[in-house]
Amino acid sequence: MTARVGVVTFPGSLDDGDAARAVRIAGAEPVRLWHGDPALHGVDAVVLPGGFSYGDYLRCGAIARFAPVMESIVDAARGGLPVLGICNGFQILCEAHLLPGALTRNQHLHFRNRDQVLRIETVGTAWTNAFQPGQEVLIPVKNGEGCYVADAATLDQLEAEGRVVARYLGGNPNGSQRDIAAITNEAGNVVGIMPHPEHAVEELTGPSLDGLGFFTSALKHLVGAPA
Amino acid sequence: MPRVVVDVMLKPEILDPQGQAVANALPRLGVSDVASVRIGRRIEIEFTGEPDLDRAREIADKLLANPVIEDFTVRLVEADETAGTRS
Amino acid sequence: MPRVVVDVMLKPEILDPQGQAVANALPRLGVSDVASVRIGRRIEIEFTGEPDLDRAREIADKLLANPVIEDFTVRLVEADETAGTRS
Amino acid sequence: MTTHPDPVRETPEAFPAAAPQAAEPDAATAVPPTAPAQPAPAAWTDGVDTVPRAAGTPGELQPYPELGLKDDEYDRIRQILSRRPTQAELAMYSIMWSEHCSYKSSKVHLRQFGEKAPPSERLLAGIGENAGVVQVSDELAVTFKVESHNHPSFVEPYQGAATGVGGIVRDILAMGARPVAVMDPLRFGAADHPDTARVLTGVVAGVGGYGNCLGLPNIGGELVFDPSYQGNPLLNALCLGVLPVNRLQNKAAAGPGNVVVLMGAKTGRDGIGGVSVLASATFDEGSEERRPSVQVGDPFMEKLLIEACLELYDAELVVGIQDLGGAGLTCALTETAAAAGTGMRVWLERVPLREPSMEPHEILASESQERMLLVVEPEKLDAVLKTAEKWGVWATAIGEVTAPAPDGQPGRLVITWRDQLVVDVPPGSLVDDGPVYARPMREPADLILLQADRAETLPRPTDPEALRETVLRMIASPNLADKTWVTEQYDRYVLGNTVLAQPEDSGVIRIDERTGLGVALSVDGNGRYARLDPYHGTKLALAEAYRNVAVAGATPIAVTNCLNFGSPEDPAVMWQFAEAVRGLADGCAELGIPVTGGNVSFYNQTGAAAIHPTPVVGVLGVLENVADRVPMGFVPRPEGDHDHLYLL
Ligand SMILES: Nc1ncnc2c1ncn2[C@@H]1O[C@H](COP(=O)(O)OP(=O)(O)O)[C@@H](O)[C@H]1O
Repeated sequence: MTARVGVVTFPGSLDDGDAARAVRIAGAEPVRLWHGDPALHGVDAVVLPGGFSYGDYLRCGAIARFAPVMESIVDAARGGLPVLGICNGFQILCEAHLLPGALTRNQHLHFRNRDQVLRIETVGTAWTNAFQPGQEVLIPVKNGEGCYVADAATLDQLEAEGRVVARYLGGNPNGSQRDIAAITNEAGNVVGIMPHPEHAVEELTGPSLDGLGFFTSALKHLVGAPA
Repeated sequence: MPRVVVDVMLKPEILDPQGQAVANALPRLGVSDVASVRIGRRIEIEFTGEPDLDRAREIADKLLANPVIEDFTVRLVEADETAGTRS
Repeated sequence: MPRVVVDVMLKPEILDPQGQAVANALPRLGVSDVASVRIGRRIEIEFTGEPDLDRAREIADKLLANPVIEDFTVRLVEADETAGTRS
Repeated sequence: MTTHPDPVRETPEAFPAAAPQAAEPDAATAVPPTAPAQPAPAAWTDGVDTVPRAAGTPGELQPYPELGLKDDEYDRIRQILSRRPTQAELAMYSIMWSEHCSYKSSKVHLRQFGEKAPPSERLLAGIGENAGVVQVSDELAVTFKVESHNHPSFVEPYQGAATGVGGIVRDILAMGARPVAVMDPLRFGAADHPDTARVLTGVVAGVGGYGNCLGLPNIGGELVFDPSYQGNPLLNALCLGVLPVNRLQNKAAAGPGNVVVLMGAKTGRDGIGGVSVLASATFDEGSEERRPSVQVGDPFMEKLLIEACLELYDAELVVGIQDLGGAGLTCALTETAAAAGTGMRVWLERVPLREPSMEPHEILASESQERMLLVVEPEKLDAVLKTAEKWGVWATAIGEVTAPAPDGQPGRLVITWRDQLVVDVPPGSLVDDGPVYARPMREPADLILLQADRAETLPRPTDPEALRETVLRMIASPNLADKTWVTEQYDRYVLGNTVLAQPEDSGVIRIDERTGLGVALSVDGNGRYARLDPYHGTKLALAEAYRNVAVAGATPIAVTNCLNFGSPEDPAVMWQFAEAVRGLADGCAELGIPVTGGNVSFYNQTGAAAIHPTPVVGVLGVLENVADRVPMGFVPRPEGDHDHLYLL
């Protein structure tokens, strides 16, 4: 059975097609989910893609959090559904309180797009189990509001519980606290990542194939998980 | 110490996509009695000495507001209206 | 018709790079007596009927401010403090 | 028609096959002299100037010179209408007959692009359409075009650049294509001038911001500093779109009885600019500050508009479509009707307004962004409105297509405002019958001197120290420096089909994932060369873009261009322009590829000083398989077999 991975389209989503492509290349079947439809159509995992949901003029992810599909996703995520939020998806997960902290304007105040080295800090999540601990990967980063902030206690807790999933190496592109590029929830099924693994899945169009690991991890996780 | 607050808003006839996006989202929160939302910037300036309204006005004009599309007002506020206090 | 104004500011302990950028630019304008600049959002809400502070507070809490990083205040203002009037 | 409200910009809308004989304005056909002017009445009964009223007050003074119309042009309008125009009609003629829309100074020259063009079987739509369309496989075609938004980008750099991108994207969308990439040739004043910091940062943020919100990868552009652009920077924006061949759209408002639908943002007082004199010259005092000349873009709305339009195309729900740009509703209504020879009946009060106090001429002249005009069969109207609702964009039926006259003459455009007749014109008179000028041309007086100062006479570095100095100076030149500060602010990855982007010689986009089919694009220009010799300078720009595409491994097949010049009323500028056009047309003929579209931007000057003549040329090439693209770096081979170097 091929896993079915939902990819949500909000009005203003941009990387939804790319996320669906990555899911396909990883060997799963992408299922397009619509923001206004609460049904999850029996998917085994969900990707919240990058872009500007609802324009994000107010605060990234603030409005998307109230989309009908999000209510279902929040419930399902609490029940263990693997959810990956990429860039805007990460912002939405924070706004929806599935992940702690917030993403704020890049410290240098510019949108920045570059190929970024990350270190995978934990392989104990549904989206990183295909990596080696400490593995360095090369993935595009592109955001204007990617600076991760949380209070010191939250940051300490994330570190202590091994919930920092990836860190920026070789230069922090947005000023994120403690160079955080990705975090996970306590259960390890929900991951938010600022860089774009879906843009590193094909030799022709990406700086590497390192992004595939995130998607194959989910498949591995699903096979291992009790049905 | 009182601060100077500069409120910068888009001129009324200029399209405000931010405010519009928020207004459009409200019905989903069950709010239906809002006629319009406009979003601007609020800037709090703290001076080292006495707050200086004229100086603040000059800063607003040169740096904080874009006179082509925005208007601003400058005023003194006591500490209790400023941020950090939550109503 | 009076409006409700929601002021949203970053919490004092959260770094405000935009405010800092403005503060850093001031000496170049010959301004040296500013201690700090903080930049937030000012949201003006017009209701179809009577302005409703409680409703505005609810909107602010759910949508306009992110409690993880921001504080807000809600207040009624008369038309003359709102945008469009230039001081 | 163009989507850019740049007052100094036009679109090659009509290069009529049988163009009227080029003539100086005063040589226009006999026109009855204007009746002696009488002052306008203090106040009109209800504030609206109607057609019956215009017929009854033939001598009323109208502010046509303030709207940029010459005496003879105004007389010509009166002749066409057999009365004076209403306020709304005057606004419409002043817009459509502006340099920007009518191409009155450039038309006679641009004709060469068609005349000298080699025959091309690939060309599905050419000059005169919103953008040229070239077929690249049995099923797929691509469309691309570059336009300017120079003046607004100086006044308000962020919004000017943002709406510049938004405008060209709608041109591409109107052809039936999904926009898939953008490029941005930029020119600024001296890098160390304080105002450059304002303009450059704003323009780059605007290009990036709008493009990023639409999800369009930026795959290249140019960044050039030169003092000649200090008071007049250039923001040119190129957009590439892809469409299935059978999804090609056109703008003709065909089929009497069909419904005219306005879709997208509400209409506000954006960029009304010169038309505001109509109000201020009459009764509406103190309204000046309500009239911004700056348009503010809403890229989120545009993203929704794109998705909604593509869904309409795929469901075959529209008969015709046109984007609204610099000339707003006026242009969209007249061009769609004129293209079909039909008439149109419009109820102007149905247009959704951002500001309820707007008057008919303001609604017709508004440059509000993110709007499209659709022509829809009545039985499909519901489906169209549903699609719009799904994507959260406004869509409103504002009128209907009417039949041509019984004698076969084109129909009329009839517009009412709350039951008052405010416009009754032949649409073709606005679109095709505008003035055409053969402006005087003269070689710039200083050209001989400039050309005499040849590169050969420059001192050469003669010892290692001087050579070192020279190299250091060149490395320090902003024009040769790394462009990363700019290009990092653009998303080049979105859509997942970017095969090459900055810093490569050309951008390469995969357009068919199954076959690997792709296109390469490069935009180039060199104002300094064009200043020295506009004919050869333009050919060089073409050759550079052609080479950039070729070295990426693609076969060049089509050309677009944006001609940025000073005032056409300056004979020296007009000469530069004519030479540049001749150079591009000749170059294209020699290389065997057609110009498929472009844009002219005149009046790029500060006072009497024009910018360097800056023709920007875009060349598009095809790669059967993007896997065969040639990047500019050397490829290390695992076998240790190294690349050979050749200098051609
Ligand atoms: N304004 C811009 N927007 C996007 N890309 C740009 C811009 N300016 C320059 N570039 C890109 O940067 C790279 C280097 O530019 P340039 O040095 O002008 O190249 P070349 O000299 O080879 O033409 C090219 O890939 C070009 O497309």
